[in-house]
Amino acid sequence: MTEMNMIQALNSALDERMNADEDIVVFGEDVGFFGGVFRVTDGLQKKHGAHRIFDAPLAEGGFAAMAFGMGINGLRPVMEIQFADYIFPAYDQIVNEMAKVRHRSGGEFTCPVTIRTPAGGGIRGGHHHSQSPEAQFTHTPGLKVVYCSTPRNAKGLLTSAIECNDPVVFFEPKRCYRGPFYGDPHNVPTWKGHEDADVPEGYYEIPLGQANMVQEGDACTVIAWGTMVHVAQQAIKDCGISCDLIDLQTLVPWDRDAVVNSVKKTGRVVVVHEAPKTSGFGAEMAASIQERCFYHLEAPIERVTGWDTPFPHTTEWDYMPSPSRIAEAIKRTQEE
Amino acid sequence: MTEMNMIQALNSALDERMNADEDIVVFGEDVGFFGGVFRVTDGLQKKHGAHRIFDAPLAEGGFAAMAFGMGINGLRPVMEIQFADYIFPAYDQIVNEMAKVRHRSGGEFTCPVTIRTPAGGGIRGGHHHSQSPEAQFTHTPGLKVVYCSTPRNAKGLLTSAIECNDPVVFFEPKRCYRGPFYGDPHNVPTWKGHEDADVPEGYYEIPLGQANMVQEGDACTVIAWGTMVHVAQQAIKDCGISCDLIDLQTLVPWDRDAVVNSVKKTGRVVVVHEAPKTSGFGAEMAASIQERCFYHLEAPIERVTGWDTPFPHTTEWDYMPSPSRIAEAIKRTQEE
Amino acid sequence: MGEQREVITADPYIVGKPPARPDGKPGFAAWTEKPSDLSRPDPATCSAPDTHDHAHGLIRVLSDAADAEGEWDPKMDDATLLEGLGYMMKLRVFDDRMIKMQRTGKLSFYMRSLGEEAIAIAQTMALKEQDWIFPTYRQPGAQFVRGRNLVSMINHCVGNIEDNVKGRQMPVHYTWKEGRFISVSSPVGTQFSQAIGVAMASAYKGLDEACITWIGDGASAEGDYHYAVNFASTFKPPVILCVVNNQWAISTHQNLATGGQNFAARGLAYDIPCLRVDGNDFLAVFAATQWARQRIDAGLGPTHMELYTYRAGPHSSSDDPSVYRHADEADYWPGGDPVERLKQHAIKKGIWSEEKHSALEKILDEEIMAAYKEAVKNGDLANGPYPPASTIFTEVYEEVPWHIQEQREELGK
Amino acid sequence: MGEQREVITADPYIVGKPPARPDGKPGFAAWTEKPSDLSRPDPATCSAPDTHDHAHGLIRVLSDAADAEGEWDPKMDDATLLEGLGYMMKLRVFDDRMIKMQRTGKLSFYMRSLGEEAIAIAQTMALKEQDWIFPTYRQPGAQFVRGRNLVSMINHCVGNIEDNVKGRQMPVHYTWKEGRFISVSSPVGTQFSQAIGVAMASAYKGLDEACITWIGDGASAEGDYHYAVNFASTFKPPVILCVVNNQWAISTHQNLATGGQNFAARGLAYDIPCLRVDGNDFLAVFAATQWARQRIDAGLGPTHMELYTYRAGPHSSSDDPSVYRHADEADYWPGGDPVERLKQHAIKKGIWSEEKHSALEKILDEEIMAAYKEAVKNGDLANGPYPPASTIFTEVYEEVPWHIQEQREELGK
Ligand SMILES: Cc1ncc(C[n+]2csc(CCOP(=O)(O)OP(=O)(O)O)c2C)c(N)n1
Ligand SMILES: Cc1ncc(C[n+]2csc(CCOP(=O)(O)OP(=O)(O)O)c2C)c(N)n1
Ligand SMILES: [Mg+2]
Ligand SMILES: [Mg+2]
Repeated sequence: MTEMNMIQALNSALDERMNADEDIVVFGEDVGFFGGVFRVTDGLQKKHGAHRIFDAPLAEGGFAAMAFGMGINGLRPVMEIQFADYIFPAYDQIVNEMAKVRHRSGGEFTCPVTIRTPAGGGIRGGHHHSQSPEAQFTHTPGLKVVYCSTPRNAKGLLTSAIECNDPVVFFEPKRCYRGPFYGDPHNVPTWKGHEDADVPEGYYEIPLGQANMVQEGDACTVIAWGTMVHVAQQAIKDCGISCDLIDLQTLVPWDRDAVVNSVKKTGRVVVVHEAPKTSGFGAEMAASIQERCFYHLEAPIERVTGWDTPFPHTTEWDYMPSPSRIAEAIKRTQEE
Repeated sequence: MTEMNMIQALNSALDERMNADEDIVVFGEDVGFFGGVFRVTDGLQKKHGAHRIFDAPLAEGGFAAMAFGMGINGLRPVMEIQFADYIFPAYDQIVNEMAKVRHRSGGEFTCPVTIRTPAGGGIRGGHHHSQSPEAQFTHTPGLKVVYCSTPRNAKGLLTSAIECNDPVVFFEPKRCYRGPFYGDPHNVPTWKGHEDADVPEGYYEIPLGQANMVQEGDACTVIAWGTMVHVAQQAIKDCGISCDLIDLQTLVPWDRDAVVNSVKKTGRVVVVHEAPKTSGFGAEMAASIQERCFYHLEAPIERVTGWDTPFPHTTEWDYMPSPSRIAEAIKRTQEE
Repeated sequence: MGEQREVITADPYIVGKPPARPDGKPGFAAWTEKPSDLSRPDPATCSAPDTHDHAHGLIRVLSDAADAEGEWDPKMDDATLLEGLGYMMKLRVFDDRMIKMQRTGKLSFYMRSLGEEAIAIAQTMALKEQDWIFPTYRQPGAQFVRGRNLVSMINHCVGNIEDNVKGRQMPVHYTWKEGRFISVSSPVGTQFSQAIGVAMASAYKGLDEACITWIGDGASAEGDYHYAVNFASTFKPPVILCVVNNQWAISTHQNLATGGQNFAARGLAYDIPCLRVDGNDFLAVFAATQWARQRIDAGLGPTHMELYTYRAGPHSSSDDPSVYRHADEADYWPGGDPVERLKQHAIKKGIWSEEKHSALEKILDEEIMAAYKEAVKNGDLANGPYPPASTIFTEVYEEVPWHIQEQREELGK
Repeated sequence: MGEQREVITADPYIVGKPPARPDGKPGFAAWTEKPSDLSRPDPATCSAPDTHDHAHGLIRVLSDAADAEGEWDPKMDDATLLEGLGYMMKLRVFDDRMIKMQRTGKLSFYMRSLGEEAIAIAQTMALKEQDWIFPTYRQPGAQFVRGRNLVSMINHCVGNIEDNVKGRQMPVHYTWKEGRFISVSSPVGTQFSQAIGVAMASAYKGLDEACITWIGDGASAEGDYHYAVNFASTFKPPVILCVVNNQWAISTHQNLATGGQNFAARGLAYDIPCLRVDGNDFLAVFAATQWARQRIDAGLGPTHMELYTYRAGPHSSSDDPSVYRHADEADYWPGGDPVERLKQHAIKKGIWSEEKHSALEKILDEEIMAAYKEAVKNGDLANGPYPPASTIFTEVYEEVPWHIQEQREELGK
């Protein structure tokens, strides 16, 4: 075990996988010599060679297509979209092509591509450096969708994503690259000393489809992913109500048993995400939970989310779900 | 009033609007001389001139960008995406650009673009001529999302969409262009004689944001849009249970009062759509309804949807929600 | 080129139009290019600027008198030539049969290669067996060259229980990995940029494999076209990028789709050698592709080419071109018919005759009819049986996840 | 061009590299082009092929000796020339001030135009007042030409309550409709294709308006670049398409982003006249843009041009280029500094002096400092006040729909 921040953990996963598997190639904007604008691929070009990790031309759709072609021809490409907001030029290649090629070809061609992308707010990025577009991928059959939250699960999940024979969209909460975020912009801890900063150095995987029970309680089930896991943890602390906190980790396919068992125990649910409320993945959670646990529910399932507006620059703390908004929601679930 | 099929009704809306408003220009693949592969723009080039309605190069992203530019510079473009499956190359221009320009520019620039697109299955279109990607737009603040279902509301809603000063993604259920579809592929009625085929010839609008109560009942609320409105109607008939049938018409913003009032009355809900279940707009409906009507709900909200798979070709009748699947769901809501 | 682009209006901006609508007189500028016009540069040393004339002229081998001439003459041996002719004839007979069957509802839809048969066939013949074919719906002919079983092709088109893609895609969306024929996808253009990745993976693995891909004149307006050209320019992978300019994209003539009527030359500024080739000249298409493959042998990477041809039939079985172009437009097309031109050449060479041609046509017709009958034993779209409904749920992912399993159980089939 | 592209590896495919990394010796091929090299064709009759040499050479006016020479010399009157110099100086002082303030947290982020000041400024000066400016983050200079209030610009950058975009976008994402300066958007490339629509709308309305837009060497790999060029080719709207080749896209040198080092020539095959222009030569940039505007006056539509320049500073305030390029690379750049070059020319002409220059610098510094002080009275990012939280909910739609209204009430601000 070594203490790592999330950037180091992701770098370690890439490095370990590239050592183990010749078929892995890595590309994206500025990921080569420079090592990525967030430094996730730092040092890897020197180690693994420019033919294995290189800068792609500035065309997300173009290098997604390249990843597709490499994927169906036996490689295992890992591509970086510099900010999740810039994944949309590649949307057609991802949802119409990567997601469907296994099925459309009767299983003859498969596309084991991993798309890594820093997502979410909290860095004063405004409209186009803050979005968290996971829900725009969860609606597409054929894609797996992952959202890490700590150095430890970043490494474990990225390893599994790379090993997965299906295309995986892998979201990294950029606000948590260097430390967890508890909802207070004036408190900027690093990962130092955090238990989830202890990361195995060698091969380490966390299976896709498995949630992480961050903490257990009995009054409410709080479901979150990415940065919101930490904000929710703060909220639970603040309100003093005993909660299960489920870090979903994988959104498609999500961990039915972890969620259903918890809800059957608590009867109360708060789902938290940064993305806008309408048609966010919280909607799927709420819809599915009420289908599966209707008679166990004691209160409406609450969603605490970003607003149905673009992501603002100066006022981002009024946009992102705060510990107090989450705490209020948890409390509301107890009132009934 | 004239009897029109949906193609004629849409054509009539475009024609009436183009007559009334010089700022309207229309483009898309094959919409000019030919009048569109589904003939929606038939005859309009001859009437209004090639500078107002013309074929765009085969680049959805390119003509979406052109629409954006025209929109911010005072025109009111109406663009056609030939099949909704092909909207994804334009996704970035729609979700990152059109949707946000009013907000990002402090209201200085606005983008009154209408994006018409035939959507949904039932024509043996397989993977890429059958998708119904409305949910991939409902998650984006700044867009309005409309789904028509009859000649009458096609005209009324398209008129409002064109007049709207916000970008509108307007879905047309291609299976219903020439007649309603009741879920039986061997029964292919035309619109002839259908009461919603009576369409006003002149200016006719249905406000965005307003649902249509297709029929009233008291045991269950069935919510649908597009082709599924008719399939649901058949299902209600088949199962003989008294239902409110709400044709949502506008998905963003949806008609809160119509939905909430009905659910408070019936206590039971079935949402029907063609798109895959996970993160479909049915999820938003279910999540919102349980938030707003929790104590009125007598049974879990049911979703009857396309499967979480690509849309198949030969087996499409096993994919699309059928009257019997919907009827089963309605019955299940009554069991509790 | 240099042809004047025809326009409906130049006010307030230009909107192009085809040479003729149904009521007009079709016009095509006569071809002045001759097989002797263009040199054949050494593929192993040729740079992009060296192909300036080839990008702006037209590479031809078969003259109007049906002789093989000029530097590009591949000097094809007789057997290979007749093999190519046979494949083209086979594709045409196959297409005719399928269109007939489509009219009876045995297929939902069909797309012919009429008038463009030379392209995929000559090109596949010019390549190596291990090279990847990344086609659009207009290059099914490659499969004949690689020996795909006819019954299997028809099983796919009629969507029966033996369809190797399990009724999931529309007809003509073939997949055949064994023949290195990559799955056809409906969204136009996507394969063009993806082919870069296919070629890079082959190179990465150190294999002697190339990838050839095509895009239509219409689809070349998509972003994928630019991605492909620029990525090919950047990485120089072993890829052959072909723009099939058949003049039409459904009802949209190239005059409405771009102002630069020459597609070939677009690659020059990207430092990619460019060829403009008579797409209805089997020998020229073969020669140009062989040249591109030789560049790959020499480690030089991509070639960009335009195949100048004409879509002689409707866009698809859903299309009626007489609504938007002159019903006899094909008669005015100066480029001839690829089958007819090669046939005349073979006759002139003394290796073929009208009788042999008719006889072969008959054999092919029987072969295809037999295959068809064999295939529909496995079902067809009109009558089934179809692939079981369970195939909806499989191969979405490598393993069926719980939520899809639940849905499968809900369907209960 | 003709420069050999430098590569890290050509095996198994080419991966380019910049002339030098931090530990190497920076290299730029010397410019051999002289102001007298290129003719100035008549803009009212010039066709795309007529610009072949202009697309491959380099249009210059200011010689190494700081004289204005050659056919492209716009013969600018002294007042205009000094006005241009003043705007460039102002932009540089403004950028310096903002970067300083960014370091203190008054702004979240900043992007300078260092070394590229001539481009937007000369170009805007060459256009008509009513022409639309559709910029990236690297063309804020246009606003000075059009007389935008400095306080308003700073209000935006510091995101205070008077920010006209209400704190919604990052700094440097200016919007100024009154000045026909269209809102900057972060996704690179999108404006390039959108500009086609802006120009078409102007033409549709019969107005004498052009639209100018820019894209970076990096972003020219996006699909939007191709859309813009091909749509401009097709419709011939009054648009000026400018590729700003400043050699770098963050850490990615153009050698890694395309194999064709000349961006200008890409438009030729699309039937668009193309110019390659010394982007650090104020007079050449002015002249080329004036020429493009004259083509629009003549009803001929688009011009495509490359502005060849060098990003002399970091990509943004978040960037440290010494990690990926030689710390002194700028010193090796043969293209000089645009401010310095025009200054020397003005001095040589006898209309300017070092003293006047310093004096003006001082005045500008004071003017900007005063504006800055005025602006921060309205708040800044470090201390607020910010636009009220209610602005999150407004202008998402023309009217606030019920669900957003509910959310606003939930926030309670
Ligand atoms: C992305 C996308 N947009 C639209 C379509 C609908 N469509 C199918 S074929 C076609 C025309 C293609 O023309 P071209 O590229 O010239 O190829 P051709 O049919 O002539 O071989 C169109 C518009 C599609 N399949 N994909
Ligand atoms: C679509 C998109 N992808 C990625 C980015 C991140 N990004 C911002 S600027 C930049 C480099 C742009 O380089 P270039 O186009 O050469 O412009 P320059 O900064 O040199 O002016 C990148 C990759 C972005 N803003 N938008
Ligand atoms: Mg075509
Ligand atoms: Mg640059």
